[in-house]
Amino acid sequence: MIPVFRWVEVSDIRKMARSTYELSFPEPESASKIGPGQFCMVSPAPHTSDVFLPRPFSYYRVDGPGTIRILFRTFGRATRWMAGLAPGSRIGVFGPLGNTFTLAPQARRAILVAGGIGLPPMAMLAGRLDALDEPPEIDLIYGEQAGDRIVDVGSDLPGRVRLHLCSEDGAAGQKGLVTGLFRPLIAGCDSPPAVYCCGPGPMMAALAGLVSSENTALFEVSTEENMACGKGICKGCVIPMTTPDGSVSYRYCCTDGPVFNGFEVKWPHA
Amino acid sequence: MIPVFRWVEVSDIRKMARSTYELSFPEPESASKIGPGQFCMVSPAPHTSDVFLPRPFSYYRVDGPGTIRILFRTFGRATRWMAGLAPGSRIGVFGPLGNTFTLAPQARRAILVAGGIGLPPMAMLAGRLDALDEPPEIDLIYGEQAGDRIVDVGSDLPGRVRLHLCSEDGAAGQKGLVTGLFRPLIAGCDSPPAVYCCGPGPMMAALAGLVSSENTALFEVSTEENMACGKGICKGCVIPMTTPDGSVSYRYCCTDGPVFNGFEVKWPHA
Amino acid sequence: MAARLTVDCLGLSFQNPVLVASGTFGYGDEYYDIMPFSRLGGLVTKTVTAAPRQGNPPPRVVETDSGMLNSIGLANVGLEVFIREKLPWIVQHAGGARVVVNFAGFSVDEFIGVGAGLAGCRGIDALEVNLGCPNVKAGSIHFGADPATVREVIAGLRGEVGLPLVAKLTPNVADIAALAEVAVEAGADALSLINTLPGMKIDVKKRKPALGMAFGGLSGPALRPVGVACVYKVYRRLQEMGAGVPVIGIGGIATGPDALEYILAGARLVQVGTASFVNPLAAGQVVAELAAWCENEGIGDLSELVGVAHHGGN
Amino acid sequence: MAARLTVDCLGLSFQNPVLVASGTFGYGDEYYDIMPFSRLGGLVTKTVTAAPRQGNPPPRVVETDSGMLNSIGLANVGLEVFIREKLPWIVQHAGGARVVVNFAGFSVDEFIGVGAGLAGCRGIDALEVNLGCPNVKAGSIHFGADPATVREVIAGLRGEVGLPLVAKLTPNVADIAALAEVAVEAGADALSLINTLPGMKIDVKKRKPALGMAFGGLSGPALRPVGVACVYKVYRRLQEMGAGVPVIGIGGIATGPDALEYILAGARLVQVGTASFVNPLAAGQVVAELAAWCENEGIGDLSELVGVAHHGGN
Ligand SMILES: Cc1cc2nc3c(=O)[nH]c(=O)nc-3n(C[C@H](O)[C@H](O)[C@H](O)COP(=O)(O)OP(=O)(O)OC[C@H]3O[C@@H](n4cnc5c(N)ncnc54)[C@H](O)[C@@H]3O)c2cc1C
Ligand SMILES: Cc1cc2nc3c(=O)[nH]c(=O)nc-3n(C[C@H](O)[C@H](O)[C@H](O)COP(=O)(O)OP(=O)(O)OC[C@H]3O[C@@H](n4cnc5c(N)ncnc54)[C@H](O)[C@@H]3O)c2cc1C
Ligand SMILES: Cc1cc2nc3c(=O)[nH]c(=O)nc-3n(C[C@H](O)[C@H](O)[C@H](O)COP(=O)(O)O)c2cc1C
Ligand SMILES: Cc1cc2nc3c(=O)[nH]c(=O)nc-3n(C[C@H](O)[C@H](O)[C@H](O)COP(=O)(O)O)c2cc1C
Ligand code: FES
Ligand code: FES
Repeated sequence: MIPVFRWVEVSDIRKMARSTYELSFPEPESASKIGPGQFCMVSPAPHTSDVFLPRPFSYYRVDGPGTIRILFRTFGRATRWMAGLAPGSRIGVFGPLGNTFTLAPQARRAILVAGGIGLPPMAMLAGRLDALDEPPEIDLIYGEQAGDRIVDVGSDLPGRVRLHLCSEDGAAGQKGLVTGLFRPLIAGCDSPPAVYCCGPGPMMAALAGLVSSENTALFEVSTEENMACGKGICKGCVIPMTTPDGSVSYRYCCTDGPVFNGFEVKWPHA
Repeated sequence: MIPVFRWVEVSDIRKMARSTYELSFPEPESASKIGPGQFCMVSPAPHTSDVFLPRPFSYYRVDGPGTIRILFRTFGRATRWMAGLAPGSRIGVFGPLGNTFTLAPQARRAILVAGGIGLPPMAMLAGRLDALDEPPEIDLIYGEQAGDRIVDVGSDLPGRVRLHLCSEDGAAGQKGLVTGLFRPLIAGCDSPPAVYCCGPGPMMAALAGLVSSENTALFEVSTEENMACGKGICKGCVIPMTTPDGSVSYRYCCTDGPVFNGFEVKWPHA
Repeated sequence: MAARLTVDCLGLSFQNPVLVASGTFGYGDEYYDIMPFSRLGGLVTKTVTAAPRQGNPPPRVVETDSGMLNSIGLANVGLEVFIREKLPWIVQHAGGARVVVNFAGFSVDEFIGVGAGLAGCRGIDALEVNLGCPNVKAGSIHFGADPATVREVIAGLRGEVGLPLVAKLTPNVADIAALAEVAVEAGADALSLINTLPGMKIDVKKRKPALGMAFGGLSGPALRPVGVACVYKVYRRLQEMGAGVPVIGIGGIATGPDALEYILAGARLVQVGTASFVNPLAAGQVVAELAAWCENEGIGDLSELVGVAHHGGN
Repeated sequence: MAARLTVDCLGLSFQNPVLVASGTFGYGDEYYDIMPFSRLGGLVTKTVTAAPRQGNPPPRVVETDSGMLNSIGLANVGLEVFIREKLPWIVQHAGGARVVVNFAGFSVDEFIGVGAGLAGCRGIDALEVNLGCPNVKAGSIHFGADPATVREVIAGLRGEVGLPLVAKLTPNVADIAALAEVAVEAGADALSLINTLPGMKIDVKKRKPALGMAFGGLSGPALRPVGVACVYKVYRRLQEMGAGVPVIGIGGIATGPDALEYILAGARLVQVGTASFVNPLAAGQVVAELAAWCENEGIGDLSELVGVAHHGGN
């Protein structure tokens, strides 16, 4: 569907975990057509902030008749500005942008791996997979560095999705990394599962080391790169890809992605 | 007294007339020592606006134990940002800065002329003159281009101050310019009055044409020029002065002024 | 009465003075459904080079205060694909907008070769010569900062190309007016001012430059005072020379008043660049704001305002 | 453990690397009660010239996006009054801070004359030569943009002056590294980078330039990417030359991380300018934020970070 740029009023903002916020806004026309993995660019209304460029955020939830929710974590200027928004604040939203995860893999099982603020597209994907006519069995692994950053995603997930939590400090879920939870899960699969992942570069690179075309039916990742336009224009957001002859090949995170075949991404790209 | 820079929270903001707002904030230490004509520089807290330089605003009222009120009108970026402030918003305030009007003139009568948003220092001056041990008779002429811009200053003025209103569109007070009200007033004075003025350059220039060392005991004006520092450092805010030999002579609005002897200012400087 | 926004420039009529700048509106198709360039004065395409280019390693873009840095490295599809796949679409969808094709080379010969290749194509209204890409060097200074090189490139193109030639200059020189003079003497029909300024941001956490190539080009509102100063200077010099060559103002334009700054300083046309990233509708809004401003101020013909700031100021 | 912020530079020890820039902290007394410069690495005074100067007609300052323009025109009390009335107060109140006196002339001889006049004064730790005031011209380009002039001024001063000589360069040149090289060869002991960039704002309502002199110098955060790029380029060139000459980073510094950008790019010292207008406490806060950052990152000695971005980036 054709993306739209519009000024909207924040309907709600709430803190979900340390440094982590959920932001809701209306998206009247397009909400139902948004696919898991897609994102929007969020920019401040003129004169309300010193943020200049818009920033990309994955869609997290698409509620009933046209409310969108995104989940974000504060890092720098833009996300700190966003954390200070209040209901009624005006923001610019440009979306939906980018491609989506492949929804109907020939796999009876799907393992979704979310690292940190990589959670939003994985949560949305879990819901969409579960809503398929013949849904696969779904495992969602979700890990954070610190337990107090874990977002209570479970209550919003379809009942059939098995949620596996971990944190590096052990303060919530199992102590350790998502790869630690992933290994036994994939080892226990009868047939190659579809694996989906979104998280920090090093985490995705580590996961890429654990999958192969033998043990996996599909390996899709959602990538990140600095963006200016979100629409394939500025040529800013390149993701290096592996090529047979070893030469460099770039694809654009915003239009070719953000979802790529994880076997083709050159790790670590970040 | 030594000026202070501090971050404060807006205590109140309210609309007083078209495009015109009153902003209140605490000023714990210095409030009682502020003189009429002095000003403060207001800057946005980091990341809350795209305003860069602070802007000068005259003190309007100094209430009981340390609340300051300023009165401002929206023109450009900074004043539009200020109009959007809410109680609790953080702003930077640097003050008190500049000199003050001469408070004890050897005159039995004082005529104060305020044009548009030149009102704040005139209103404060009226109160201070009235509080003198031997207060002069006080007339405050206050004019606006449009009647819907007139601020209801009367209710806050000491009872003895005679308020004369005018507007160019005639929608409030007498129809016409402040100079129209000024002429009969000065003509009717028994002895030369002290004349104080704050308003747009052309208005002050016109007034300067009506006063002389014969008919006036004192003629003081509050000037305006673009400022960066407010403290005599940037050398930005010069006001040209007349010199006997006709050469150019500059004085600094922020430290030599903003109040100058109106007979010495080179009109029109704006 | 609605103001006349039409501008005559380069022997062409532009339906309004607002174009979109090279590299910030792609080939027109990406934003078309959101902001059709056919409503604008024109589209300036992303720089095309002889061969396709992958561009520089990431990160390629990063925010700065009221601006951004880019080190795209002239990533583009190359002349052949551009002519075969991109240009026909642009020409077909241009409507009343003018099609300006921006191009560059890595040597004088390449500049002339690409220009000649484009000159034969149907539907191009003008060529803009990108002399200012901060990521391409000639010795220690940038290619386009060397007056002799600029002269050679423009004079060489002038000999080969019948289309209107716009020289887009870099602001990274001590005297932009002197460079402009050289370009005009060599045969440029108009000057586009300005391209980005060399800049850098350091990622303090990582303790290294935020961009993969370290240096990038600064664009956005931060740059506007520099662009306006360049246009003002060059316009004045051209008046002194008695050259009727028009100037196209670029740099940090996001609103109608921003465009007016350039027009008052001497620009006949303006280009909106980075602002489209912040709001894809920006260029269309600049047109609307110009129209509203003229109506408000009783300006019958926007062209009357070109260079007016020279009479009030000094 | 608290990090060591002390920096050795110009044969002097600075208690921290943060100075306040010329023209933005006056003679130290104006802000002293609010922000005593004695807590800083040093004070760089407003440019002093041979004769007192009234400066340019108003308006002299105007805001731009993330920055400001100024056309002060080197308003100052003149050499004689400076030495008699300003310098003694500064020296007396400097505490642990270094006193750097910035000066300029309108000819090579005047530069040398003023420098020589200052050289004999007690309490001055170093001289900064203002080669970049955008409001002073030499032919069509700015005085300080001409390498031959820079060489003459610095070499001439070198012959007359025993004090450490810091050359403050303009960024308004095609190749700042080449200019830096010239200054170092001529005998500069350090380079201050950068001065303001020429810019202009048009007052759209009045349809004329917002500043009385039309052009002004751009400063503030908008300029930071340009300043960081200049420091990075010049540091690299100095390394290539094998010159141990330190660089002082200036332009848009308002916070600790801003200062770190310059330090990582190669600056041994930094100067806070325009930021003091926005918040008179800014320079002191930069010191505090640098200290906190080092502690957080386990940096024992801030000097270790100088130029580190050259090893990660390219
Ligand atoms: C397709 C896509 C989808 C995204 N979806 C989301 C989302 O749903 N929720 C969300 O919170 N973020 C998401 N991001 C990341 C988000 O865009 C960035 O966090 C944001 O741009 C940071 O802006 P800032 O101004 O706060 O930080 P900046 O000032 O731009 O960056 C500050 C520092 O933080 C680092 N940094 C920035 N982002 C990250 C990050 N994500 N992880 C680790 N370090 C980082 C930077 O390298 C820099 O050093 C997504 C990014 C992409 C490309
Ligand atoms: C000593 C001093 C005291 C002041 N006291 C007050 C006060 O008490 N209340 C108040 O509202 N203002 C006061 N001002 C003026 C105030 O500082 C300006 O209105 C403010 O800086 C405008 O900022 P801006 O960003 O909104 O407008 P800018 O973008 O800076 O200016 C926008 C446009 O409006 C014009 N403009 C700006 N100010 C005025 C003005 N006052 N009158 C007419 N045109 C103007 C400018 O020339 C420009 O064209 C005072 C100024 C000084 C020097
Ligand atoms: C991401 C990006 C890519 C650009 N690519 C080109 C280009 O290919 N050719 C060119 O001549 N200018 C290019 N520019 C420069 C712009 O056309 C314009 O001159 C500059 O950005 C200043 O205008 P602005 O501040 O409105 O963006 C690019 C600018 C940006 C931000
Ligand atoms: C109002 C003002 C006055 C200045 N005066 C001088 C000066 O007299 N001499 C000088 O060398 N630099 C002068 N500068 C330049 C600053 O020292 C500094 O190089 C420049 O502003 C960039 O730093 P900043 O962005 O931190 O302000 C002045 C800058 C401003 C804003
Ligand atoms: S963000 Fe502009 S091309 Fe991807
Ligand atoms: S505002 Fe800086 S000297 Fe007056």
